[in-house]
Amino acid sequence: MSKKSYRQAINEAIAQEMRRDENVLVWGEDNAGGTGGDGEQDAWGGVLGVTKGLLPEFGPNRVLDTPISESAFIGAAAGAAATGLRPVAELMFVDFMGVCFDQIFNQAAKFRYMFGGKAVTPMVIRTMYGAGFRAASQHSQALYSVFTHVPGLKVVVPSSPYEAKGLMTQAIRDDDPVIFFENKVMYDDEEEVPDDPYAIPFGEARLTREGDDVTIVAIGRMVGIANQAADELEKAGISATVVDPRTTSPLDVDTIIECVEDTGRLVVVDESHPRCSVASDISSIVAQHAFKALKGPIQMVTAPHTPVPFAPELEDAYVPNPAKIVDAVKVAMA
Amino acid sequence: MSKKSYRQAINEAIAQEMRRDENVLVWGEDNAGGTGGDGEQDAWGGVLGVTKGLLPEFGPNRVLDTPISESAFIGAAAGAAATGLRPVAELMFVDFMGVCFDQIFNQAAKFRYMFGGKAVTPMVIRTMYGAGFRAASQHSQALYSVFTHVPGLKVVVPSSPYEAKGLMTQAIRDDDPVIFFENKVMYDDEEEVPDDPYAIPFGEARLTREGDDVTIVAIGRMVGIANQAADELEKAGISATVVDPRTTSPLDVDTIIECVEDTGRLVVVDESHPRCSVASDISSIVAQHAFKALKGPIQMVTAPHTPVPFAPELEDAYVPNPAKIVDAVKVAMA
Amino acid sequence: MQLSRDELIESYRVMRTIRDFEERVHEEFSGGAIPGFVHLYSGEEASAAGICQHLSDKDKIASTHRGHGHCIAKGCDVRQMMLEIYGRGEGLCGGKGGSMHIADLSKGMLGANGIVGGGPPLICGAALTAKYKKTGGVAIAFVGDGGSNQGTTLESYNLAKVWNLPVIFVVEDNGYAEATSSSWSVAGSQMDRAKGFGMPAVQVDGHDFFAVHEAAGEVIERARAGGGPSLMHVILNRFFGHFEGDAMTYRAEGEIARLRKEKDSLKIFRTNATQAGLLEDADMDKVDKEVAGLIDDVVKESEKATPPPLEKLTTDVYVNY
Amino acid sequence: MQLSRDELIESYRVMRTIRDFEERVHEEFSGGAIPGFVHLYSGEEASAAGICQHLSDKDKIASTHRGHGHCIAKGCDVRQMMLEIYGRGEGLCGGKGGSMHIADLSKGMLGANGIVGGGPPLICGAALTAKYKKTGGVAIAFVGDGGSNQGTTLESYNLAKVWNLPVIFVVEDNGYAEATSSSWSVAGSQMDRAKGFGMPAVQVDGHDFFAVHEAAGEVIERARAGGGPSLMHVILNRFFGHFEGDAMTYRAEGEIARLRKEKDSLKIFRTNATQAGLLEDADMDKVDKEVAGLIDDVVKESEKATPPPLEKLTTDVYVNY
Ligand SMILES: Cc1ncc(C[n+]2csc(CCOP(=O)(O)OP(=O)(O)O)c2C)c(N)n1
Ligand SMILES: Cc1ncc(C[n+]2csc(CCOP(=O)(O)OP(=O)(O)O)c2C)c(N)n1
Ligand SMILES: [Mg+2]
Ligand SMILES: [Mg+2]
Repeated sequence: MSKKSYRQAINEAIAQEMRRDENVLVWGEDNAGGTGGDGEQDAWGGVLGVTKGLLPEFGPNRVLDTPISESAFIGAAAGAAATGLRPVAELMFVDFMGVCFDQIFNQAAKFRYMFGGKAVTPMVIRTMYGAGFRAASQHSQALYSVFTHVPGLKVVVPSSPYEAKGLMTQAIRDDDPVIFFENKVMYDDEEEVPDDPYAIPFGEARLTREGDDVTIVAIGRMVGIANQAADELEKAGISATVVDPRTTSPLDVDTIIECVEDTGRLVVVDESHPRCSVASDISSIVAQHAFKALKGPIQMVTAPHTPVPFAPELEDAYVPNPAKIVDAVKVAMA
Repeated sequence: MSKKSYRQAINEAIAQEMRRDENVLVWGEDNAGGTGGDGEQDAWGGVLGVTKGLLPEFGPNRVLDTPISESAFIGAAAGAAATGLRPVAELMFVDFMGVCFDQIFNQAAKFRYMFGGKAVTPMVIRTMYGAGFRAASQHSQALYSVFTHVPGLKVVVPSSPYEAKGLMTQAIRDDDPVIFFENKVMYDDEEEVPDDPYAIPFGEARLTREGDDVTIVAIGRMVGIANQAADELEKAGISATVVDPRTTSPLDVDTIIECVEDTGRLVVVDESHPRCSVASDISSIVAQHAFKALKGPIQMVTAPHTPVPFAPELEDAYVPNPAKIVDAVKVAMA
Repeated sequence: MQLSRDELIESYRVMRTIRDFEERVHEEFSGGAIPGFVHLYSGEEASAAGICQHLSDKDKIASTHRGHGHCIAKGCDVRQMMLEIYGRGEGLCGGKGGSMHIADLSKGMLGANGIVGGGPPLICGAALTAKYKKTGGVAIAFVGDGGSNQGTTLESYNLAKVWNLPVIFVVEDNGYAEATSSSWSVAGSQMDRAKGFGMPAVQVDGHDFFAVHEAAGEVIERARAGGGPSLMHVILNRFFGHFEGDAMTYRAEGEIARLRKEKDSLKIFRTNATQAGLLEDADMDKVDKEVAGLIDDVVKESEKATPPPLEKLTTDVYVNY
Repeated sequence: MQLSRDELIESYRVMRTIRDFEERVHEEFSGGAIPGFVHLYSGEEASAAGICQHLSDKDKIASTHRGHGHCIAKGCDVRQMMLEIYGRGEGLCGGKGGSMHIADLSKGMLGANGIVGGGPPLICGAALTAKYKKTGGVAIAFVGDGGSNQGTTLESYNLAKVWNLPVIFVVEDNGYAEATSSSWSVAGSQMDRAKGFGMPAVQVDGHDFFAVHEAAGEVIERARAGGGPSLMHVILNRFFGHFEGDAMTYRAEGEIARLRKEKDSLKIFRTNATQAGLLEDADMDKVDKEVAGLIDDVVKESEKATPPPLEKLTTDVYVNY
């Protein structure tokens, strides 16, 4: 056990699974970084350094750079997975999904069903999401809602270094296609993370705190923000349960419903665009299955229905923050 | 006024707008159909004949076939729209979005915002959606939920020939990118449709019937199915309001909320996959903004969280039908 | 690459099976027994047969919407294929895939594909598996002339070359993508495109099994030996419309009748094989009869077979969850 | 194509402005004044300047993530560009776009682009507008060597040729896509790829304004005359990292210093122009001074300028609704 960053935690999970299973391969743009050049070969380890160190340990047969051809190399992950490898491929920013989505949602996601249960497609797509990086409209989206919409995909949004390691381990061991969302603002966040491998099962939410008055369900980086809000609420005498679903697909509906049945109130915090989002999804499930327990209107704290702006002041106003959550809780309790 | 099919209604709207404005051009795979061959040049008019007849009237400068290169020609629509044309481009089946989504959601949808309000992108993407055609997993999806998630896109899902003509006319006149969803099972549906051009404004729902006990919001082809369900409910003494939002983005939230305030109950019918769907979206908006009016749990009638199966018996079980809606209404009223 | 007598008969059987399968599906579709979007491979048999003759189960192929021929040539069970096309529970994909999604991974058949250009990226992955695991296998992506314009296909050319994968890209150029002529829609040429990505390429008459077989042998050999990807430009014709229901008004009058007369790969095979003294008419007559019986049987069985049980609607989405 | 004295001075001014703009952005970024992902064009000036010298507002360009140079060469306001990069309300896009999304449609600049390969499809559309409206305009898509492997780019080659559009695809090959060498990632060659799609192509030294200018003149002329698309393969170098913050350990030691010495397009321009007797050093010294002043002014103004008001967060999503 030692302090590790979110970046290190992910790197360690991948390295450990590569040691454990020689069929785990890693590829993506500059996942080594330096191929074909005269300088360092492990120069980048991915654009923000998450895969750095894998090339020296595992060599170029297992850590591959790619041309900028997402359809080809993400599709190659699906084809490799269906034929016996367990690839971990990187779609650098999830914003780039638009050039390769077919290989994800029509191919990898549907093989098993279309082929009558006879295919297995154990692949992980690592991808970065989220605003707050001053990266503007095409490098800041959340988009896990879109992947959650698609049957056949598992969608993971880890909220801390500990979570990231355990969920990545599970993602690599899982026999279905997994989309693993890394929040780029969190790479330097640190916490205690066990050195040994461990897997966190999918579809099991965790409660970061338990309270009586309101249930706050938050996704990814928003879990930390929700906990900050809960601290403030506590000062005002309001006690909150905070639920981190960990995976939006499968979603741990039971835990969410139990919590709402205990508290009678629900606030969902999601940095996506609001329409057809995970926030709306969770809200609607509760409105359908825990209606009787509800004592007030469900509240959603999301980004507005706009692209992500560049100017830091606007971007800061774009993302949910503790104050907005506190306000929403107050409306839910009014 | 005369009986026209859904197909004819769309064709007529496009032809009339092409007469009205010489900057309206049409393109897509086989939108003429026959280019480069020795036979008929207007051979197909699109895979299901919607654009047939446009080539003879408007000529090859305004009705263009394309190679099978959706990124290039859908992107070309965005580039043409930003420079002064008003293209109506066809993405044959919405299932093919995965090979060209970037040009839609990162380019066309975001120009205006990213460029500080200085771009106008008046384009229409016509696309087919929906199950029931025995076309299996990759030719049967709904997917309008994914487009509804994206700020900057307007999303239209017409529920009848009359609606289709008026909404297509508006789509072509609109200055924003519009995704126009045509249900392929409805092309031969007929009703009275005015001969003269008329535009139906976006974001204004229509009520196909008004009742006291429950509000049923249904999307596209589901509006007809919901009306069938309402007929049956009437026999059981339950009177329903049926709301056709017409456009899922913008969504006429006010009308939906008013109806729920009147009836106290909501059932949403949407043939999408359930997660992060338009059904969940509408449900969540009501749970947030009309909570006090609700007398029972919100119900969603959607497809299951599976790809679309091929076998007709399975496909029929996949799509929402009147019986499922009736059941849902009974749960909502229990 | 000299084929044995048995191999020749087997190859002829593949072509005859494809032909009869497709002609019969055409009939049954017209009669309303078969639902859905069905794209037939009649006329193109020599391509699938000539190429797949070189392959075993360790070799992988990815097909297109027009997949029946590739499936048969790669060894998929014909009975289960027909059941699948009828949407039956006993079908190769349990009735859940249908014509456009027939697959049998155990045979190295990674699926027909409803997405034009869907296969080439997948096949790069299958080739990487073979290369990494040193199976000696190759991976082959079939695409149409129309599919050769899809970005996913073009990207795959580059990836296959850059990663030096044992891939063959087979462009089956039947002159049309739906109703659009490839003489118009394909700028440049398939051969020059291959060169653009540094790949060797070969052009071949796709009606001639022997020509296809020989050309395929060379590129497959190169791939197996670690020499990287190649492209085959196979020129051929389809005897039916783009899909069942297509009136084909975009084709010149009499084109199909002429093609059936002059460009029938089964007739051409028979002529060549007998003239070269490799087989006798009786060999092929025997196959014809056996195949006719087989197709009759599988259609009869498919007609009577039952659909998948309703609970299958929600199974097979995930391995677990 | 002989350029007048004024035109030459103007072209030099464009190059000098790009250089000073970028060197200053580099400094200010390092100092923490500029947020975000910033990709600098230093070293590549002759490409943007040599090509855009032929263009007027009716001609359209689509750029890349490395867009500042193209913007300046196409006539975007330098003051508003700097304000945009600082995220100010007075920026060219109201501070909502930032470095990767600078655009000015009124100047025919359709935007930098955060998506590699995002521009070529757009430019096909812009070219169709020009062709349909008979404006005489051309449309130019800049892509990098990395972007030349994106399917969207390759598809656009085909569409431009099939539709016979007045398009130029300019592949600015600076040897790297991020840290990956183009000698590895680009199979075949840019010239052969163009041929694969039936397009004429020309390769040119991108450090030499005069060479770029001449080559561009020819392909642009052809496009204006209805002769369809062409490709330019421009070979050049970037002086900074992929983006600000890149330590460039993937480059050989001393590479940048050598490039700055031997491959500086401004120095090369000066030498050529003076040796040919076209301009005198004093002409260029004057421009240098003016540009230095301009950049100083716009940085000072940008530092002091205010962010967009918060209500701008939700405006400009739609024209109406
Ligand atoms: C991405 C995508 N675009 C369009 C289609 C619709 N479509 C199906 S087959 C086809 C024509 C394919 O032509 P070609 O590749 O030449 O194959 P062929 O049908 O001639 O065998 C088209 C346009 C599709 N299925 N997928
Ligand atoms: C679709 C997509 N994939 C990946 C990226 C990340 N990315 C941004 S720039 C870049 C390298 C581009 O290289 P090149 O095209 O050669 O342009 P250069 O940076 O050398 O000017 C990459 C991989 C992206 N922005 N979009
Ligand atoms: Mg074809
Ligand atoms: Mg480059």
